[in-house]
Amino acid sequence: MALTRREFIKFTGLGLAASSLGMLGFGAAGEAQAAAVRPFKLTHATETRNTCTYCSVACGLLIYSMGDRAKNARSNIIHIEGDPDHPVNRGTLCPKGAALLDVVHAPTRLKAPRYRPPGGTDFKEVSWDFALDRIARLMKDDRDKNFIARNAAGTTVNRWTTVGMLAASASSSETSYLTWKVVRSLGMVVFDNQARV
Amino acid sequence: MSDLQSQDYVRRSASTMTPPSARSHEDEVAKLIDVSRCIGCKACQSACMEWNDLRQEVGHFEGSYQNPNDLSPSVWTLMRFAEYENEQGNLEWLIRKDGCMHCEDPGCLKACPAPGAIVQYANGIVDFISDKCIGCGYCVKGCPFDIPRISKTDHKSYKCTLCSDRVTVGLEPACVKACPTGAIMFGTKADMKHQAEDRIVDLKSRGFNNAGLYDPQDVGGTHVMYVLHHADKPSLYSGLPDKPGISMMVEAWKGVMKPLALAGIALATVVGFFHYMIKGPNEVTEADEAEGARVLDETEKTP
Amino acid sequence: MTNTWQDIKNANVVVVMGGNAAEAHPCGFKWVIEAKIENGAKLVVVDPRFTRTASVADYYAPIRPGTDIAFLNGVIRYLLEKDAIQHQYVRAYTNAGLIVKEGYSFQDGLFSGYNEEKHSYDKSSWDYELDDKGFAKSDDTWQDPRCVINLLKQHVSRYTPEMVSRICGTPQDKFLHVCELMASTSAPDKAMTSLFALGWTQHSVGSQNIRTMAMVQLLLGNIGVAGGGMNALRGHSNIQGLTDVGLLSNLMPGYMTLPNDKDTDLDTYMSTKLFKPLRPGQTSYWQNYRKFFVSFQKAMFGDAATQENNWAYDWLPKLDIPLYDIIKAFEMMNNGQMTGYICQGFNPLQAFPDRGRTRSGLSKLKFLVTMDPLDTETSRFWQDFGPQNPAKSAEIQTEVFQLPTTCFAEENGSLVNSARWLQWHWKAADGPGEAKSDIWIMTGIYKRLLELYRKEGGAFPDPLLNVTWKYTNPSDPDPEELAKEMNGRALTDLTDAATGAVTKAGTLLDGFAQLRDDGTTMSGCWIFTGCFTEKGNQMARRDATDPREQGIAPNWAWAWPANRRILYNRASADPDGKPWNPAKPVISWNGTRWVGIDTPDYGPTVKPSDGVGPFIMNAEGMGRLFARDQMGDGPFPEHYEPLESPVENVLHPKVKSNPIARVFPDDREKFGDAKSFPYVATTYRLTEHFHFWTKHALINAILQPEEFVEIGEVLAKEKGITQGGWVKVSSKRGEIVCKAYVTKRIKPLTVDGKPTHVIGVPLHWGFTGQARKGYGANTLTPPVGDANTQTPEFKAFLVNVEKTSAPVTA
Amino acid sequence: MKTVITRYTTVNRVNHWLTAICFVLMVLSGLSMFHPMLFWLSELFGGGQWTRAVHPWIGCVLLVSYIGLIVQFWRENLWHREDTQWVKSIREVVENNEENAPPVGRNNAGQKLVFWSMTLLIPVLFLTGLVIWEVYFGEATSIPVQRAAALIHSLAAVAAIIVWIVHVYAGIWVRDSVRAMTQGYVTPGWAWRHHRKWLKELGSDQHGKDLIRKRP
Repeated sequence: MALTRREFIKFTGLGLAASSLGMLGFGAAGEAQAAAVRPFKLTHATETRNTCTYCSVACGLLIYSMGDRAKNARSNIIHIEGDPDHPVNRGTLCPKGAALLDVVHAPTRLKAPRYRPPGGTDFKEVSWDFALDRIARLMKDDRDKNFIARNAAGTTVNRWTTVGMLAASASSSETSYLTWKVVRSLGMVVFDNQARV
Repeated sequence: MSDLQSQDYVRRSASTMTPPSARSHEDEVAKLIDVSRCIGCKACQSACMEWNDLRQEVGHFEGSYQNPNDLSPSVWTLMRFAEYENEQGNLEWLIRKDGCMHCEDPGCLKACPAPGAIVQYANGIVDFISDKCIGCGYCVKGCPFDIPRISKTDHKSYKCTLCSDRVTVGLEPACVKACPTGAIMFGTKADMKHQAEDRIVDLKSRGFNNAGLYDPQDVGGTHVMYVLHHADKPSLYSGLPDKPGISMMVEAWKGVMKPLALAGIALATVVGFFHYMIKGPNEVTEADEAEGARVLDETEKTP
Repeated sequence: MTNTWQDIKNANVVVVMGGNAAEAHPCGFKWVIEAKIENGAKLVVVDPRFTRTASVADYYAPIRPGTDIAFLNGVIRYLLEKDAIQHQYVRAYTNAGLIVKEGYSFQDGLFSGYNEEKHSYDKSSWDYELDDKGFAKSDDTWQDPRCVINLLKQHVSRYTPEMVSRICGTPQDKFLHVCELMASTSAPDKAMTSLFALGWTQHSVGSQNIRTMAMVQLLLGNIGVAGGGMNALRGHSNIQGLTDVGLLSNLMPGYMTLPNDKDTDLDTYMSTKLFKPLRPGQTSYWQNYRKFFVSFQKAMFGDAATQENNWAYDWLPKLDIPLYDIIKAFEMMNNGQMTGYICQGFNPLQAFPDRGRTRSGLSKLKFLVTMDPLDTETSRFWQDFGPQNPAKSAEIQTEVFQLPTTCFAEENGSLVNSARWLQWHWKAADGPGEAKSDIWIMTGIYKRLLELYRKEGGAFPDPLLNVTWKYTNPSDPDPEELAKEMNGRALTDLTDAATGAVTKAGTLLDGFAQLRDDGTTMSGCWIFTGCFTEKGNQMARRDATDPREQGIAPNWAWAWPANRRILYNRASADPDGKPWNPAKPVISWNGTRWVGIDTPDYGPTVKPSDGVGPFIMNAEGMGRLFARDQMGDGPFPEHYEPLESPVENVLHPKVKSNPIARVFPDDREKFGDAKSFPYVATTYRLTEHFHFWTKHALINAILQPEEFVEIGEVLAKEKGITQGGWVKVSSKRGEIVCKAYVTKRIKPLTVDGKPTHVIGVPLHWGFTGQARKGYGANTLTPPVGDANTQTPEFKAFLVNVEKTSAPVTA
Repeated sequence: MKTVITRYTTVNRVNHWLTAICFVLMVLSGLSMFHPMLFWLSELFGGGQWTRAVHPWIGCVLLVSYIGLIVQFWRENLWHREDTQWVKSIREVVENNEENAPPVGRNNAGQKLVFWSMTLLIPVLFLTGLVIWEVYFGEATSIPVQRAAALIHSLAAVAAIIVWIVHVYAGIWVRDSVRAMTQGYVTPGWAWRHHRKWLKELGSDQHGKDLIRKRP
């Protein structure tokens, strides 16, 4: 499926630009320029196809990372640009998409689970086990207490209204499907996503 | 190392010799900015910062969408916004991507005193070679478009490189690639001019009778051109110069001044030398000494 | 979106109203520019502000926030009066000629059936007159005064250009010019596309805003054709997917709805879903509901869902109220009716209306779990950040868990874009530190609860104990396996009744037509069936070939339903099957079957002469100019003022605002009046930012660093506000202090003879991230939602603005 | 023992040579940034960046130093009628027939012209130099002003260099002048030949007499 269809794409401006680039004579004759300019930084980068995480245009992305995915090295994303094969964005990106690198590497990316006890004034880092065990405990205790199995009319309603969930709007459909299964199998009905805001 | 194969340079700052120019068949490139389809989204700014690894300090809101509020050593391109009420009383929001115009006859290069710190490749790109830059700021004075900015930390001059690193490997500049509406195009200068013609026809059909191409001839044309709806009044677009050219001051300073000054200095030296050779030194004679001694004696005697 | 992004290039007129496509969707907007350049299209922008979309428009008309229905009803009146409608289309494909029941009426702002006490309608009169076979009666001559088109004419007759201008503040000449441009697309070979977004949805009349434009598009014959359609430009990368998979209070995957208390058993539930055709010979595709439902239950509960237990129908939760939406949830929190809340990739403290109410709600929880790649405001609601988040940590007893997740670049999976394309993406690197995927975290919670229930027992654990979890790695299911589960499989060998072809047990299904209601198939989301077949992952396809260069790349990724790129595409051809616009055909009848560049939204071999309508999901097979009972607030759209509005409703002063808008008693007192809050405010985003995420990205923080509001020059002068100076903007719910952008782009509008000022409030700043600290626009916004969907009214409310000095903390 | 006349005090001389050194450095660094042919001169200062960095600072020292010279010498360089006469007979001076020119006081008109030229040019160079001193004043003035400043700066510099060449040549041509500025004294004969009036005036006051001293 990695068929490059760039040559079939006609798009005003971009299409023309693409056709002209070949004529510019940088190929072999540009040694001086190649020597003078900043070295091209993607020469040894690994390219991964992805989709922009922001809006619903769903622009195709090329993510460039250092490292060849060998087992003993951790990949580091160094650059993200538009996927020129993508039929909608044709390689273009908006100011958010063009700056995706900075959200991937934001200093405010979270790196460990954190917990804030009742009345606490700061977070403290905790282990995943602590966090998930505690969350499960809190959920179960409340569910056992407030679960409504039957309504006043005696109909089985299997409803839990005291714990709610907001689902991510940028997570994959696969994640959402799994989330749906967990949430509904618990009987949760206070359930929403970001479609409205 | 760049000089070993300098046949791709057509101009090189502070170089008295004509660069090797046997390669005369290279196409010139150009970036065409169609202001009429620019939505001012700043994708170009964003892509430029990302590709070139530029991050300026987070600034403040200053009463406009224009952020950062000016070009800087780490802001190589900038959307400038102008709210303009036309003759019919309708609002037009004229948004222009500012940055290096890559002049055919670059004022910065003309003004630069450091050999090879500013070069122009055969394809027309004007590039700053940082390790040769001495930070004097002459390029700032030479530029008709107020583009280069000198860093306060490393004292080097910075501006758009037209992504010479990308162009070298056959890619379009980062801003061009990112531009969502195709308002920024890249190709040979000839192609870009054709493209502009089509756009101007379309704009005229939509009532912009003065639509036109901005490719100012006083700097020999530029490798970054604009399609303007009001080509008769470029200054509407946040002060795009109506008739840009290298300032007469700079022309005088970097043109006629240089040979004249050296000639003057040389002349003064030569005149001195020949004067000495012909007339010889102005020496004190024995008689002078005697007269001098006499005067001193008299002086000593005076009470 | 009914159409694709690229299809916009086929439009002759592009209307951006109720959105700001250039700023919110720049890369999609390129196709508008393409339409302008390659198709000579005219771009029309109707917006309270002169936006960046307006900066490239051919025509711009201002409008007061919250009056779009008045404007568009005025357009409908214009089209009907000038007879600028696509007659053949309207006659054949809409319910214009169907006859409405006696009993339906509209008077003084209220439709028949209004119950003043309950603020709701008895909608039984909003329906067709049925004949003895149960089919809707029709008058093809449109003579009957009770046929839909005549009722519509009567309904919109009040919306004269004078009235439109009086309500909307749009100058009459501008309004009429927009009407003219729209009317030009009533020609069969001309198309207009409508691009909209939250500018229409975030109103107390949000759904009706959209519906009004849909009616305009039906009248112009622009639905189903290339370059036409109703194109909702969705906000988030997978918000379409989350809606498709049903992550909403009342939804199940594939737009099936969760049962409510009245659906006491499966058959009762089904009886409300299996729509009987309302016209002879119609498809009414929802007749297949049971197949989708049973297949879903088999996916969800596997072998535990059996014929005997009604496919585990009782294991699904049932709703006692229509929606437990976000506004309701926070109402419950504030009333102490909630214990815990899990926010997965969501930042309600910044995103929900009335921030103070949100903060106090969260403070009353016993526990809050946030799952996010970023340090969100919500996860720190309990921490004092000065005026931007005044909180007394010691008094807040909420336990907070901040769980770090991976981001898009660090996981595989599919996202559904606005054009319903399911696109697969691949992981490029590991997440930072101990960050984990949402799948891993949700699984972790699930497994622990499962353990606890197994060990301790507890309240009705059956659904939890029986939910299917057959993944290769049960602790971290592979997205591909989940995708296959949504696609669906045959559970036994299936024989196709028509062709006799056998599908082996365990085989991935090719399409939802294969689903059955006898428990022999399973599918987690029927509309996705076909996305991951035995041929492989269709969502990962990368062939961008575009036959006819018409903006359809049928082999790029995969679109639901059935890889269909343009919904209702049968309507792109006339009743005989010939394309309305021969230059841009989508599908056409070749004598034996429907062929073209897209998958037909129609039976592939159904003859044109059979008279099956193109809108196969509707029971009458037609586009609805009269909505029957599908809308809560009326079968025809009516202009109601926003809940907070500076003027009376000049059409019916007694019914000012949407009569069935839900307002909680606590919130009623939080509405301000025009005396204290004289200016109309509207919120929006800027192109440099994405919600509250990109302020964490340095580049975006640089590009738009600090909170501000936009104020017109006239009002700024009146109030002594200087360019870039500090202002205080306040509503009944709170105040923000920020910079002012004094601009020519917002002009005072003359509404009912009085000048009305609009203030623009961008929404991107908060107190975490790289940008400067801000209050957030939601400090000001009211907690009222659209009467149908409860989407909060962020786009029209009242504020006051005053000049102030720089805050000490800034 | 020889009778000599002190022409320049130690302070005079130190100040002069400080100025001279600065001036030479300014000429070298300035020319390297002025004409590409001379860019190699920047190597004397450690390369282009260093040259660009030190040039203005040396200029500051030069200005201060030259102000010292102005304070010390302004009075004796005041223009008198006989200076005009002297200028008119410059031809005789150049022809080494100085005796045909009107007698000269402590400074001749040529020296005065050098002094006043530099008094004019050095502040002009300083002020225009500030305007184009990118590091500190790059944003202080508009670009057209900077362009004018750069042009004026270079014009003034060339003028100053030519004046300086004349000055240096005069020192070489007029024998023993250099000694006056290195060792500080002149012989009575030198004074008689070049500054006859000055010599005659020495006896008119005690200060003058103090200048006359014996030297081994």
